[in-house]
Amino acid sequence: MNAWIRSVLMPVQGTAYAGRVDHLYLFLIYLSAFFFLLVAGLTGYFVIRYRRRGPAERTPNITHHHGLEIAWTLIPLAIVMYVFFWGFHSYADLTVSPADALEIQVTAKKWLWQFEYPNGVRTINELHVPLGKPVKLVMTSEDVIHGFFVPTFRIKQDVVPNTYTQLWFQATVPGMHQLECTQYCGQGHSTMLAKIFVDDEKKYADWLATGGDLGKNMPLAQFGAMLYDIRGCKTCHSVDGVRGQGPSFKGIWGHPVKLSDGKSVMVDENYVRESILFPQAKIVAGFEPIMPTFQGLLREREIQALMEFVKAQK
Amino acid sequence: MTDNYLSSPRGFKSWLTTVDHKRIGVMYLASILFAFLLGGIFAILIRIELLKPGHNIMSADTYNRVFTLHGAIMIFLFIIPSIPAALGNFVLPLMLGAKDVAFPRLNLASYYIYVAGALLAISAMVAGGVDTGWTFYTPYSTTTNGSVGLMTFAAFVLGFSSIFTGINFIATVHKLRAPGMGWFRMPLFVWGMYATAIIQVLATPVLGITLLLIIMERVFSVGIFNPQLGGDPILFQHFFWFYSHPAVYIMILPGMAIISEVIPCFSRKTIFGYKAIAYSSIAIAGVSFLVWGHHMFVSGQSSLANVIFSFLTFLVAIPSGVKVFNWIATMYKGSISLEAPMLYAISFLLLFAIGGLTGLFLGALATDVHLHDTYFVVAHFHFVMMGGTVMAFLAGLHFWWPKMFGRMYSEKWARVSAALIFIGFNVTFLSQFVLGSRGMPRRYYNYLDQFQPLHVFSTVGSWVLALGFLIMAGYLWASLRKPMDAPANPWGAVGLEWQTSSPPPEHNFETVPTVTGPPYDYSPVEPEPAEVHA
Amino acid sequence: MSAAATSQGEFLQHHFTTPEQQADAGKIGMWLFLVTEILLFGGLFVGFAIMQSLHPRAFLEAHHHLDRMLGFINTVVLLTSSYTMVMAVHSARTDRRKRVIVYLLLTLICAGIFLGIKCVEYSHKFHEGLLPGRFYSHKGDTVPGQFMFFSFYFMMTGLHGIHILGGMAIIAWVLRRAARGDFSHSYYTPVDLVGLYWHLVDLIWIYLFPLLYLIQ
Amino acid sequence: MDAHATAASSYAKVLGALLALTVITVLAAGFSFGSWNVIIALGIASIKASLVALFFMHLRHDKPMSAVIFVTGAAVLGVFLMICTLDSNARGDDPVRPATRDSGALAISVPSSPSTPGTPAPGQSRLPGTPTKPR
Repeated sequence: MNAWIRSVLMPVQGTAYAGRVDHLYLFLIYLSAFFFLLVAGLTGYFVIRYRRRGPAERTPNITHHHGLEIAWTLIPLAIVMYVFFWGFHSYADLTVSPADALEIQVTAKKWLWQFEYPNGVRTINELHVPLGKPVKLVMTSEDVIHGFFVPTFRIKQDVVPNTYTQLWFQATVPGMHQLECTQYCGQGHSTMLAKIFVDDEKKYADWLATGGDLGKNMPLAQFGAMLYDIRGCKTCHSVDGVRGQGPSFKGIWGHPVKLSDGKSVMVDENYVRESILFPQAKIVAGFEPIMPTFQGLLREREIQALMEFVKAQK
Repeated sequence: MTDNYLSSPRGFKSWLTTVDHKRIGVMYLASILFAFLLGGIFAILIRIELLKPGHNIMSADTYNRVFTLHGAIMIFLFIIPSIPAALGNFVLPLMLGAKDVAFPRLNLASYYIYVAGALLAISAMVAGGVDTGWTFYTPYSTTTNGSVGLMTFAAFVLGFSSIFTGINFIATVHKLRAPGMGWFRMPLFVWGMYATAIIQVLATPVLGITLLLIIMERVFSVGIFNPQLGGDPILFQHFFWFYSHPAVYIMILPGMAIISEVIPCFSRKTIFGYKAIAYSSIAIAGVSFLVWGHHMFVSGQSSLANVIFSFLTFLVAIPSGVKVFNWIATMYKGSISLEAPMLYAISFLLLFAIGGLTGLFLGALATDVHLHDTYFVVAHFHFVMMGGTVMAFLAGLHFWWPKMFGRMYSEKWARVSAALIFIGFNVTFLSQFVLGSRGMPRRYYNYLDQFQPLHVFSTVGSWVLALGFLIMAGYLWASLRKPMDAPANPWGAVGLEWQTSSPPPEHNFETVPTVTGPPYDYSPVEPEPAEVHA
Repeated sequence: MSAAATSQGEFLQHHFTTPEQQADAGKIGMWLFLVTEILLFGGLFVGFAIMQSLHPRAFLEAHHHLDRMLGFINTVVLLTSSYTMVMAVHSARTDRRKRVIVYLLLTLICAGIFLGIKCVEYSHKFHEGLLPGRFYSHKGDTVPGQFMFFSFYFMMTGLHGIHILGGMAIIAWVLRRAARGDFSHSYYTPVDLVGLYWHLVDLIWIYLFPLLYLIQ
Repeated sequence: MDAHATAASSYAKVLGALLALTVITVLAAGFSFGSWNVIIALGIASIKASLVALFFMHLRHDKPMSAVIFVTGAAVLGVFLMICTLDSNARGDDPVRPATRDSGALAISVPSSPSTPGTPAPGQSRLPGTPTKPR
């Protein structure tokens, strides 16, 4: 029964902490069900039992009952205090991270997640963590407030500019977990998603050693397509000609494009490269200068791959 | 007999310059119903957009503007003034046996300020729209494009309208009760309005200054809420919720107040635990000022504040629970008749119970962290605001409609519409509890495929809801087209407002009533009126 | 006596039964309004307190640009105007109609002096580039972030100044009514309520002065 | 008449007290009492405010309702101030709270030049001074 309710209402339990949250959640489900049935049952019963039987019907003059009033003040009070302490007790776990936790820096910006590992490896919209090891996230934002939410871990924390907030978790289920932005942040809010990969010790170590070297054996254009997907380009740049926050990639390669200062420039290797690394340098007319820089976030081969990808969008 | 407040004095101008609380109430009613229609259209558009992931009928930018407008219109233009300014304005002086509210001109000013605020809000919609969400969180709201300044100014202006209504009601309750009407002889509706007015007066000014600070931040970059200039965006959330949490009680207390009138009337029985209900209204008003931080459990607020606010939040559950139990006890051994107002009151009981109980999930820290900013919250507050306040508003509207316009509506269609609204509401929003628990964040234009079936369910529910409201609009309009047929007291109710004719004369009572007994004294009620409309 | 009786009848609104009831209602309404004013300003005070605790050195440095002497004089002026206002109310209550007019005029003059000095202060600040927010252009600051003090300085004194202007308008209005001879011991609510408002404006300045001018 | 004279003279006395307190508060600000300065300044301000409220605004002789309204409003403001301060301070104690406090590292000089308040220029939107790592 419990397992069934949980499977219907809640996502997978990706951490031990999730189990504790679900425990309280289930208790509250039962508690709510009890009180709802009490309210609905009594209402329904009274409506039927005491339905009006004639226009002249009289009713007894019952004004109050101290015992009942006290009972339905104190009993709910005791119950909600119990719920408060339970909620507080489980929450306390979340606020204190273990001292040996692996610390990962998280930077949120419109509309992508950037992760930095202690050894300097940086990734975008993709977080790899070791299975069964505590991980501590130190988070900040570069523009507006974002929200870091992993449903399967039952954790959430707003990411605030100019402030560091933190979260920690210890994943117990290998595989992919979804990360979502929960603090409204504008046009790309609902696409500000990332994937968390929980890998076993060895796989994680391998991944970290290669610096998350994706697409090592992939052809450049195919690798570029993958980067376009996971590095957040597609949030603003479409490939089908639809206007997004940024210009579409469709058919731009090799053609001149008009800039906001009235000049125009040829879309070639140099321009695309400059746009990735110094996005404010040349803005296409009609668009806002809102693209974040990817300097230090993309390796040379990745930039080349993206160029190949743009080139392929005829 | 024909000489009533609707017909005398005559002329359009006499309406625009009236200081009669009944006419102002009616003008408010028309305005808020229009706002409700507008907000409702936006709601339907949102649900259609969410029918499947990705682009359906609008772009992400448009979607963000639409949900902002839905929230802002429903809250500032509809729910907050709905019961106090429209229904309350009409019946509160009648219930007290007064000729008018204490400051009739201030009352009219409040209405015109409301209209001005509404026009500003509409011009903000037209001039670029606002995409901040109704919460205006900084630094998003201070950096985004669009007419945020105009919209915040509109909300600032609307705040004054709300404050003036509150001041008026407090002074009226203190100074204009009929001879013999002591504090504990007042109808519970008046107690609820009084508690509401306290919150309106004490909380709204803080919203005013908060909105002004947003405007200042946008125009001058004053820095207080701007993290990049050394300000604190979380402080903004404190400012905002210091008003906006009590505002939740500005919305629900009047709803509870109506239920306290309707249930005794249609159970034909004295209210159970009068004092407990009266005091719980005041208790809610008091505690409502201490719990705002539960909107900020994951905001980066200190853990200490989280714990304090979680604790205080649970305390506010108690007076609400007390009221629900007292209403149910009122029905015990009653003589219950299920006319439209009572149907809505029972809808209120069931839906508000769900709304209140799901509040426990959100008050408890551990579960809130998971559920915060998801559809669970969306469902929760729709159960409280719509399942609670709007159902109560509809109960009150149907209860006092004959009094206001002197005409009965079609009871048959009213029941059909009540049933559709109840079913449609549950289909729309119960599914959202599941969506939220499973991790669907709110304010999402796009979503993961796994959530689609529940979104479809919810959207279909919204159509049923819309149908219910269309039917209501139809029969209420039809009732206005026919000659006056309502008796003074169609429901056999006992308040002073039922002792004058329907609709009441210009100065409410032919002779000033004197109160000699307790309220809700249903024991000697004559059954005469029940046949009149049967 | 007869004058009192007519003024009772003249100004009693139809929905009240006694003048006392009407006066009480007016007083409750006014106090409620004053509370909303306190909370409106209160938001700024809370913001000031939090920002000051985040940037104490910047606020301390910045406040040296204010002229303590002018602030002091303005405080004295405003306190005096409060006194003349309460005397106006008192005179109305005791049927001294001429004095009501004189005291109200004195109050208006004090308010004018206050605003005049405020203008002098403002023009100094404008001149030095001590402007709120992004318009702050003062050179040679040793501690960063001083602009925020001036953001608050202008918002708080500006909002207060607007209230002074509003107060002057309603004082002028009761002055006109006093000149018309509306008020007597049985009907002086408007003077009384305007007085309450004016004292609140004074009361807010009582806090603004040490907070802005006397930081240590 | 007597009552009149008493009232009028008491108003004058109150004004005298208010002016004296103003002088005292200015003088007190000339000395350094450490954190006591704020308390002294606000304490004197509160005494002055009480005098104005009690005598000029007649709270002392008025019906209690006015005082109840006034005190309630002040209390609500007090709660607001208290909790905001409490949270602001408690966040300051948090180990991961960065140095937004007043320190030389904080580069909040002048807000960005009079550009539109629109989007902060990304790419360089990261303010200097922000990326100080906790601990």
